[in-house]
Amino acid sequence: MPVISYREALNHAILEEMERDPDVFLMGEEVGHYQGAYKVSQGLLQRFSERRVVDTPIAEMGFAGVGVGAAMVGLRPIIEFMTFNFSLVAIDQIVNNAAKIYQMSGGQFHIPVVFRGPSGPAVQVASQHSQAFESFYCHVPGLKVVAPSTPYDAKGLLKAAIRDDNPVVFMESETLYNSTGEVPDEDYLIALGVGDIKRAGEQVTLVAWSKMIELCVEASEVLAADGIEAEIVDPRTLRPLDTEIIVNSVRKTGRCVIVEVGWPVCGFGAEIAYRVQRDCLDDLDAPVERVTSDDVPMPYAANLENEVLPQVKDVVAAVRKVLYLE
Amino acid sequence: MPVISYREALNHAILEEMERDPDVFLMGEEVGHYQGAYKVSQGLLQRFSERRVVDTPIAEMGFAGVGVGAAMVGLRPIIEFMTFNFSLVAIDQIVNNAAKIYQMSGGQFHIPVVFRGPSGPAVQVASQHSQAFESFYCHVPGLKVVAPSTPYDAKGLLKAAIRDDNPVVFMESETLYNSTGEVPDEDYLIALGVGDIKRAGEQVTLVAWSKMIELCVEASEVLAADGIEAEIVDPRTLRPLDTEIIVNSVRKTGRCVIVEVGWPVCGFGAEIAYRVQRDCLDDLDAPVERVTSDDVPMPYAANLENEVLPQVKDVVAAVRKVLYLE
Amino acid sequence: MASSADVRVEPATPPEPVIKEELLPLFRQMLAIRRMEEAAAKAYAQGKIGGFLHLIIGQEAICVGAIACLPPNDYVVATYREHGHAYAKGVSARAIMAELYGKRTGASKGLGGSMHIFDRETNFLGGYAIVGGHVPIAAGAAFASKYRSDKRVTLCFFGEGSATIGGFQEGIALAALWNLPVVFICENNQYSMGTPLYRSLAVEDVSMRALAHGMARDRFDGDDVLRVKRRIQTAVDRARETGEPTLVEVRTYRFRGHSMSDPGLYRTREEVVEWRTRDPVAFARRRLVEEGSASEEELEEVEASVKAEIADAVRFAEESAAADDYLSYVYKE
Amino acid sequence: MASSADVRVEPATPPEPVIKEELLPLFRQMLAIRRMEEAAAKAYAQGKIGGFLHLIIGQEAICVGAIACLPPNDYVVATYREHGHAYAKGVSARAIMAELYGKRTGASKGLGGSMHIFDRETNFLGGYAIVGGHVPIAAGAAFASKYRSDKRVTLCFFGEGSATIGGFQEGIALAALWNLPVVFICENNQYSMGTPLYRSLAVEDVSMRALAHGMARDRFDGDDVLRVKRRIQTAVDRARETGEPTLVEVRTYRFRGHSMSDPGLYRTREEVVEWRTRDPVAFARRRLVEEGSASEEELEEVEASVKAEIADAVRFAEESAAADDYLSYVYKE
Ligand SMILES: Cc1ncc(C[n+]2csc(CCOP(=O)(O)OP(=O)(O)O)c2C)c(N)n1
Ligand SMILES: Cc1ncc(C[n+]2csc(CCOP(=O)(O)OP(=O)(O)O)c2C)c(N)n1
Ligand SMILES: [Mg+2]
Ligand SMILES: [Mg+2]
Repeated sequence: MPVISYREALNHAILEEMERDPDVFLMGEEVGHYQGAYKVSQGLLQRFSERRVVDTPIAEMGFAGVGVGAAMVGLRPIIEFMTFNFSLVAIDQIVNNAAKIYQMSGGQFHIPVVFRGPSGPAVQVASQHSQAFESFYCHVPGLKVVAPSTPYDAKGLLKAAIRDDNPVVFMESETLYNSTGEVPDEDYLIALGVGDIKRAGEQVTLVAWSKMIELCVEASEVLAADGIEAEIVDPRTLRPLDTEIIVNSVRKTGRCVIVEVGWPVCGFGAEIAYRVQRDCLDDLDAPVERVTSDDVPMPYAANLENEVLPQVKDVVAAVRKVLYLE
Repeated sequence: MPVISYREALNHAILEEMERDPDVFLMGEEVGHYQGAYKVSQGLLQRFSERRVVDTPIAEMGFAGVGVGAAMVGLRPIIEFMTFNFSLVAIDQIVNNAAKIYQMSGGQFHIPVVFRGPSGPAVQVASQHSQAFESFYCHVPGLKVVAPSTPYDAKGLLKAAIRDDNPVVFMESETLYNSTGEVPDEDYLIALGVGDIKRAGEQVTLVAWSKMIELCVEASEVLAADGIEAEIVDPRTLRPLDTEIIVNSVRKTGRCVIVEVGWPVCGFGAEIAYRVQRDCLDDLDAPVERVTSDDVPMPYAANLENEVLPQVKDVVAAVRKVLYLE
Repeated sequence: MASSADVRVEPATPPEPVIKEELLPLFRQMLAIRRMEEAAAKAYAQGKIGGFLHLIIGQEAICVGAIACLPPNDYVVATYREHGHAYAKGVSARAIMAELYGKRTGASKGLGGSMHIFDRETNFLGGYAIVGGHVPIAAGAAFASKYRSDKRVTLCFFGEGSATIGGFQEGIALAALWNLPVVFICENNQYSMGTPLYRSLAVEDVSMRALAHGMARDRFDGDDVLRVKRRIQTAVDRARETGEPTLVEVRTYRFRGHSMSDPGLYRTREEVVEWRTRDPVAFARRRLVEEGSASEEELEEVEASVKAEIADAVRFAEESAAADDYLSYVYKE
Repeated sequence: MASSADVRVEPATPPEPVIKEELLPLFRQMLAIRRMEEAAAKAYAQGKIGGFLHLIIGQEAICVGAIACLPPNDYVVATYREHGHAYAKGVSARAIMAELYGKRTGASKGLGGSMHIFDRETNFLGGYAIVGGHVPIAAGAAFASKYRSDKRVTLCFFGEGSATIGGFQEGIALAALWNLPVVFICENNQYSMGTPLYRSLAVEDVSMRALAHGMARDRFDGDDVLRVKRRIQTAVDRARETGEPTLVEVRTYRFRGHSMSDPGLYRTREEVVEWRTRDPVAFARRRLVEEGSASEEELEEVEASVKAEIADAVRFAEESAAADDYLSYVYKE
């Protein structure tokens, strides 16, 4: 199977869906002539022209709303946020319009729009550019939220998101764009709401998504060296959440550590922890642990950023804790 | 002690703090000449003039940012959102500026601003006006979040919030404005971050805040009739959260039901549930239960709104469940 | 601060000559909207309608005159004060009234209520309750028309109090930059809730918002439904033929409070009385008689048919079954 | 679309007569900023500075000329492209460079980095990285000045690509409505990242954004630091004396990419070369010699002292201890 980057996988997903369906278009800052701030839309302008690859001024609220309006009358917009940090100036359009129109119109108008872009901290881009808002969007009924960790998942999930008739918040990771993996050439979809076991193991369940899967894989190797086999569960879609795949794993291992790159309080991991204790209380041999970034705005200095972000050693420590190894 | 309404308690808190400190001012839509959309600022314009009670155009992002800028140079703004539904168009100012400036300036500029207004569903105001965003604001380091349930708490906490040197998101409840309670005339503060036991009980811990305390009190009476004594814990401040008062209660009762008016997924109750299982796993005789609104945008019709919102019977049922009574 | 030049409507144009065949149906629509909202106010007082109820009484000439310019497949996007716009676009009084009553037979199946009437059938893209938030949506519908070259036009209504917020400003900026076929219609009714123009606008001429974007603009009084129709028609034609948007400001007045819960203490009785002399419905009726040679009988017939239509709508709403399904429309399968 | 009238800078004013005592210190500041950013670029290439680094090289005359109009207690609010503004306001090259290096001795203790330099000492209210988000903050500082009648003025800098977003539009609207003593200075450097004016602005005259608000406006070229100073002084005086805000657009060009990671492929070499002939630093130097009767020796002395200052700043940054405390500044006790 061809090996391509996460960035290319996203690019191919958009390209294929735009070729498949003339109602699909891409809109955002620098997506066209600049080929994408992070080059995800490389070549698309040349392939589809300015009509379908639309460069916008800096007006997220405006063009996010344009996406909602266009979707209302039958188009299938892909709205790119240069990063999800900038989605906060547009969040009203996503929460109050995209997520609610289907319900408040009594089912007359559905909104097949995808809001996508990189989410989470990159490297030393400081407090206003280093945020992960999964839990904001997961809180809102009417939205679906996806956060792929591999090129294979990224392509199959983005294609499914574009074909979905509901608004989908598709959160990528800038720090994964260059990561590579096997991706088949042929057309395939990954159903939203279906998780995936990234590594099988018996002693502890690690739940993570997006960039944090890498961290868990590294940690699992360190743990394996000590004879501890961790199972890594990647929900891939955060809303709707594949609770079953998590619960089944925890029923087996009796221990659960949730790893997320964002802030601890009201992070999506809290929701997962709630569900795990709800459905597996009797199976739990230890409290559900969480590994998150520190509860602070992200500092700029590299050394401090490392202290704030979840590290392999933090995951290892959390696992040893739920195993009562210290 | 004089009995006044929740609305009057808030009004007195603002009045007293504005009299105490000339740097405190109130700004928002209809706060002045109209005397407040919900009359919380009744009489303040007459008392303090247009200089300190400032009516704004409809521009939440703009005037929320004006509050941050004024706070940066030493004033103590109270920014009123007519309702917190409208805070979504201003949330970038709260999350990216108010919450981060103290940190990103290396501690040079602190932001003593209060963002206040009613939160949560009122009656039949439909999907765009019936939302509770506690978990959005609780997610963000740098912010404090308060949600009082009684006139006494409302006054003491708002005065403390106004004197706090950090940005405070102060969430009131439109459906509590007319509720009454004893409030001393003299100046008093309630420290942010300190919870309160609203009812003592031995068999189950109910955690709730704001409007949901009323619901829990009603439910506790129904339960008492069956000989079930519930303890009602009101954190009052959601961030920083008084985890200890909750944990101590659950250690005693072994059972916990969290009641919130908002959506279930990633609601603040999930964070509480995570902490309870983390700190009391061995004390829990049943999984932590949550009572929330249904996971849908709020419908307009009265009968459907009632189905969606948490009801006394739902709380009673959840308690009976954690007591394995059916 | 606003210079005195800004606060006047320039130039005070004379009413359009009356063509009876044209004015009579517009009069009927305005009257139906008036009666429908009066009935809604009554039902609200009786507790049969809940939540917020924003009446457009006094402003009927704008939605009626403007939407009369549109063929059925053009789009309309409005605010929470949209009963009249929905009716003018073709939504039945029955569907509107049943929605206010929260009934299954309502336009939005009782899920939206007064502020969120939607109707796919008539391309009424809905009423929205976050100020400014619907303006980009209107630009989006117009974007789709340009994308498909389907020659449709979108009308977007909003109040003068909504002309400052980001959603509005970004929405019109994108429409101007991309040449989207949309007409932005500001119903300047002098107040944003309790806030008069001079406390919300540095320049009390909302149409000047167009200058920064090189957008066409127009500005006139909203008391004459025929004038509204003529002037909006020009903007609609511009949008359809050249794809260019227009920002139109129409000066008007709401006779009632902002919503049913607003006593409207911020206005003097004199002011209200003065504006009532410019009631667009009474004005149209008077002119039908004086200039349109319409007979009293004819007009009474119209009034009777309107009365019957609204009575039927109320009966329909009263008798319809309560809304029941709120779970099927969160996600589309 | 923009009419050709819009895309020209009217009228092309001649450079201001040179007063050596006035120009020399401005030249020195511009040169120091130029050298400081060149040093930063070098350190970035060596991996000693991380994250985003946005250089203002080519635009120095604007921050220097504008901020030269202010007494120390006036406020300045800027974007992520703010090294020059911070320096012009009085922040030392040492504190700026150490911040870029993420050191404890940096202006923001290494917590903010290139995009978030703050300095209470000099009333530099910071660099902000959410486009438009800082404009209401500037209005807020000006609101505080009006509230206290302290006669301070706030300068708010932003790029032409930031003139559409809601934060900007609401910020200037409130400043105009409330008469806040603030000067909004648009550094129109022709590009918003890779986007040229014609793809982001329907009318390529950002100063026209003022018309809707009855706000004073000005517009001119940014190559002559003395012109910038004179023209901004007028706006600053207006703000201080009448409390009225002004929207000023200054036409300029950034010689480097948007940030260090941008190769700038969207511009032709010819275009860049043409603009380099209008380099404000070289221009000032030339005129000091030709019209200011400054001697080569004098200027070389200035250049030497600048070189020493920046070398010292780099050494200071290199030798300073790494940032350490990130927990003490989340909440103020
Ligand atoms: C973002 C936002 N802020 C505040 C409100 C509350 N609100 C609803 S209508 C209204 C006044 C709008 O006035 P205007 O735009 O003139 O329209 P009108 O009601 O006069 O038709 C306000 C403040 C809202 N719905 N949305
Ligand atoms: C709300 C928001 N959207 C997008 C960005 C990403 N971004 C940073 S700078 C920039 C271009 C700004 O251009 P301009 O305003 O002209 O300023 P310049 O960089 O040219 O000085 C963009 C798109 C951002 N920081 N904030
Ligand atoms: Mg109005
Ligand atoms: Mg620029």
